[in-house]
Amino acid sequence: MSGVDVTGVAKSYGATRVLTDITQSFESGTFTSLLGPSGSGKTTLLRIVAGFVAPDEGSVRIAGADVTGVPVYARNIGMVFQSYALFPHMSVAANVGFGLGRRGIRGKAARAQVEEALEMVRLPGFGARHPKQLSGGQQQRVALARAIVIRPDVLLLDEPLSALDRRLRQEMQVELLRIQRESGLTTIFVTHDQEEALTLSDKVAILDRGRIVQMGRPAEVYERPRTKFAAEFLGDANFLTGIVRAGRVEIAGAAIATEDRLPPDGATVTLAVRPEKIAIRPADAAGSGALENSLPATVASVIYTGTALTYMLRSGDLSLKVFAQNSDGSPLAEGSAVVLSWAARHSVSVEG
Amino acid sequence: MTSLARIFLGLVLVFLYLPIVVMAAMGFNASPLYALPFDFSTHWYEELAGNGRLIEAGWNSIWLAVLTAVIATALGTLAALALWRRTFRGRAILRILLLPPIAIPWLITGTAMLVFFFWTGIGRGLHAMLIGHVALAIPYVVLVVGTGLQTLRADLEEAAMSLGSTPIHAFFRVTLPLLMPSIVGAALFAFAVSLDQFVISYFLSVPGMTTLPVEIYSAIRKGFTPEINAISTILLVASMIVILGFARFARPGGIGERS
Amino acid sequence: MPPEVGAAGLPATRRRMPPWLATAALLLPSYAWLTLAVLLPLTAMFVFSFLHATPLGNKPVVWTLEQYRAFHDQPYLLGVAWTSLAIGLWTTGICAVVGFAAALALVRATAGRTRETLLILVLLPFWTNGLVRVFSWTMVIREGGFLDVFVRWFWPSAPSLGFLYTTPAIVLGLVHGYLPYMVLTCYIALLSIDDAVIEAAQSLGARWWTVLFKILVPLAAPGLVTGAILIFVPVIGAFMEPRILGGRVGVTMGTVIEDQFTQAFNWPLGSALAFTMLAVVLAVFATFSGVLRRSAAT
Amino acid sequence: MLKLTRRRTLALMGGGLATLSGSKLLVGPARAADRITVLNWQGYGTDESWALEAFTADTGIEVVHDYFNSEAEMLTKLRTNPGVYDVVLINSARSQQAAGEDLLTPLDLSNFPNAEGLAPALRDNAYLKTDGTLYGVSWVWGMNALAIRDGMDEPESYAALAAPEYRNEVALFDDAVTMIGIGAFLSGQDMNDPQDLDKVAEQLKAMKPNVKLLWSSEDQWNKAFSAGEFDLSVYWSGAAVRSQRKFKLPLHFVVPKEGAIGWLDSLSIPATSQNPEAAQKFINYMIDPKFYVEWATKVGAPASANEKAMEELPADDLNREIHKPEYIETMTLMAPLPDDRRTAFNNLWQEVKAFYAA
Repeated sequence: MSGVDVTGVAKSYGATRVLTDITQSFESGTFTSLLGPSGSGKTTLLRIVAGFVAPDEGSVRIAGADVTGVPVYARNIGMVFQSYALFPHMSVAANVGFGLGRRGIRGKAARAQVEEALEMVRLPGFGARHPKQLSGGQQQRVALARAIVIRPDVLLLDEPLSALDRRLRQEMQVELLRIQRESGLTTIFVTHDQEEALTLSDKVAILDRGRIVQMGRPAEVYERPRTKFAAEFLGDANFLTGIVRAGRVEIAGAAIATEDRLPPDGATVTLAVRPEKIAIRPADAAGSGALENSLPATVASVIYTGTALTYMLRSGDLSLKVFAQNSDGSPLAEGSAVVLSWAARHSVSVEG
Repeated sequence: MTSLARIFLGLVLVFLYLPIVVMAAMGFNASPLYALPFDFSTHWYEELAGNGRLIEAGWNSIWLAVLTAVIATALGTLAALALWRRTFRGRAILRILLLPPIAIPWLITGTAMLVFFFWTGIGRGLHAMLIGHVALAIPYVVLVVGTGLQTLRADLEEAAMSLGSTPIHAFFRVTLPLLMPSIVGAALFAFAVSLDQFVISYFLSVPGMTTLPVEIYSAIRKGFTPEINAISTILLVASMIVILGFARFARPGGIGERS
Repeated sequence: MPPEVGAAGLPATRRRMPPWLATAALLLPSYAWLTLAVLLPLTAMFVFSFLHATPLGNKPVVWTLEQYRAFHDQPYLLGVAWTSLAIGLWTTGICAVVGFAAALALVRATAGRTRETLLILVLLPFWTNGLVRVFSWTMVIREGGFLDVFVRWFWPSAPSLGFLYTTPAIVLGLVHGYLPYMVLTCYIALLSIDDAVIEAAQSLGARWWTVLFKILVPLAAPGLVTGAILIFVPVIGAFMEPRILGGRVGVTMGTVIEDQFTQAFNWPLGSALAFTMLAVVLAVFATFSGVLRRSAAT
Repeated sequence: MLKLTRRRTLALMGGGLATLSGSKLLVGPARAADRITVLNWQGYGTDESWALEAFTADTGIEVVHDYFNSEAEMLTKLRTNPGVYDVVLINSARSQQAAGEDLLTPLDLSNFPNAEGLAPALRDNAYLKTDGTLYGVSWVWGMNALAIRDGMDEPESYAALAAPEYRNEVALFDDAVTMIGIGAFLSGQDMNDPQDLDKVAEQLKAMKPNVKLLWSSEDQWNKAFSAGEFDLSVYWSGAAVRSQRKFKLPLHFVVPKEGAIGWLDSLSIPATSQNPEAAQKFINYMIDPKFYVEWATKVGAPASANEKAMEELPADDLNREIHKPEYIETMTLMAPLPDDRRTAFNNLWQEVKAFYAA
């Protein structure tokens, strides 16, 4: 069963096109991240699902029912805002119980559910306090409790962790995941933090200029990016553009192998290779013949970060980046000649 | 730091009340020319008690101010919501249109109203004064409530709606309580604008139906007696008692808190 | 009758009011009222400003732009305008500093009932007649007035500190009359400031002036701007305070305009001056708010 | 009290609603047949409560007042409130203007029995007539000249206003016509039609070091004088009597050698008056010597236009001492001014004030 279905949704503000023909299913019970730079339309999409923004075209279904024309307040959603948006004039319990009251649940039943929700976010007994008396992380949990206590059909999170400091953010990521798993709510999470998206999500959707360019499991999207943008936005990538010749791609004099299907000879293609997938060795060292691709290069610079090394290299006109483990404690010197090698399956063909 | 702040507040209050104390004291000074040295007398209060015209003008002023405050605050708050919570074409112009009633000297506005009300048949009288006072107070209310709205986060209303509140429910449960300090402040201003308004009242009042400021304004010509100090003092003390009493017994958080 | 109930016990979907209609419904009462009572009459005055003479009585209607040449034909008006502008800036500036500080003190150093009571005490002087207040000031600051009496209690041979009939006297009266606006608007703006923000800044090692100028002043900016509008704009046109407290020096745009309406019965010139002044005030605020927005954005 | 206030609230609200819906109900106070409305300066004779009580007791006519703060405003009120006023006070310099705009009713002096005592020069004054028809009953007259603090030398000329011995001790009347008139006297010109305004300006600007304040109301004058703000001032003759008698202020009124600026106030009946008969009775009462004597001795008044009334004052009365009968012939009355001259006067006075302030 589908949690949320978005079909053919488009939205413009004046002449600016914010979303273009979005069609996507968010499966029931899954945690999906909408990931993209600012201006990519991810927040607009979330607000269309919530009902704060009406799409120009297309429809939105939540739990099987078409809600396109239904206002926010009749949609049964739960939402956590970037700044939490706790009602400052109400106690924590009144905040959490607010949505229950709107659903006709009051009195003892409401109190029990509020306490249960507060326990779930590990703030039992905080009901009588006021939001002002809570820390940022605690306010975050109250906002979450307020959104889940009403058992919404979908839980919408609008960059809820961005206002927290790094340590607290990591802690809350764990909490969020636990609570989502326990409650089993269909969750849509907007973020511009790729690490957060990868850590939390069942599915990641990458948005670029108003389109979803790729959606899938985090590993799938990371390992097999479909576009240059996806490869670049989620992690780092080297892009090698060349011409197809006999099932390989000719780049800087080398013929690069890939396992992806290639267009016919003569076509131009771009391959993405993740920097950590490339092995580096001095040109005069013995080769490891196991890897299909190899490319001679020169070290342009080295960035030393303790556990790892980042090499910036040049091979002909090409600039490349390689991440290497700092395993022997002596990085290769700048200007030294090296050979780069990687497996054919790590050359991923991407769209421009 | 806190005690320094309190001392500063105290000094501000001394500054604000210095002429008020002088005003009250002069109501008890025998000299009709406010001359010193001070010579205690309740003469002016006795005179006032027999001055039905001044007392009636005082009552007129109070009723006019109360009605002005109620109407202007209600209308102005609605307009502020539109001007600071909604986007629409012409918003900037509508905001600018609030300024002429404040910027154009009241004398001109009053003259303009007199002529215009004469042309349109609205005429003069308490009803005309009410129309004028409300119109003058609305810009103040809109600007004060607008300030409150600007500093009040919009996502609170969205949060309420995401939890099932209709816009109207969200307004009454979330926006209105949080906006209360601004609304109460705006109402106090609207009240003051009306209570202190002499120019427009002066043009729009009819013989025998005036307000206190009109009486005072007319009196500048000929005898601004300490009776005026007496009635001003009574008015101030009465409003102090009423409003501080109200603050005492109203539910907490009316104007002082936003949490 | 039970309310209609939609999915999951939520209110049923009714057809949404189109947004423009809701906006119009919110605006209409105020603007209809304003239009009828102020804007249309002022439009009539604006039209009058293009006439040769006041259009009452059996005067022929002659259209002219001569009233708007007043600053050219009567160059001394430029000096008067400058005086008014200076008085307006001084008054607004002093109100901004004192009012902001008082609002800050209210918000940060008091709470609950005390705060409520103090705020009301700040606003209450507003409820007394402006004219009476100004007259009271004359009694305080004139030679041999209360100020002198008070000082001579401690130092019998003190020279007179009276400064009635000077520009500072005008500014004093105006500050007294308009200060509560600034206190209230700043107070409203400062109320929304979270303790956490200030604590966070202090925990990051911010000194008090950093907190003041980087956090409190920008956050209170909407209040300062509204306060400045509510003060600067009417002060430019004020005439009671200059006339009563200024004596010989109390000649401002406000008194000149007043004279045109009362003594000279020259409404066209009076309104031309007033609308010119309005244009200048709007220009000042357009520039000022542009600068402010830019500085707030950085 | 409660009942009254509730009714007033309802009237206010009802009035607001009625106006909004375009109805003209409830506009203006109800008018009774035996009630008249007088438009005048506040505290200027017609609103003395003892006089009104006597008048109402005599005639059964109730008198209500509305006030103006400038002559221009008086004219505006007349124009924009047809039917509201029954008696209006008009300075003779403005009578022709008002009559020319058809704001006034022609008067027949035979309807005013007390008019027989009026000084002929005032009664038949040309300024009160338009095309030979009378529009105003001359009521009181007075002079604008100088007032000086007791114990100081009497100034012989208006030149004292610029004399160094009064440095920072002078108050001027904030009125264009009066001040231009003084400037005209000092430069030897006709006060009603000075040909050389530059010379007038020169004379007035020379007073700058002496000028402490510009007064615009008697009340302001009294308070400032009693506080010792100034010693020499341009002042009204009638006000000088009141200041001395009522407030015991140490001053005396001086008419310098250049003469005084005279004025004549008359009472007229607006063309739209609903009750001209009652208005006539009231005006007749106002020129009754009995009323005048009481007003002048109890309160202090300008000079009555009624010679009989002046004669009934005690011989040593301050008012009689100041308003000598010969002044009626010698003083120059303020004349009706054409619009452009009035504008020129106002602009000049505005410029002089700006010069004082700078």
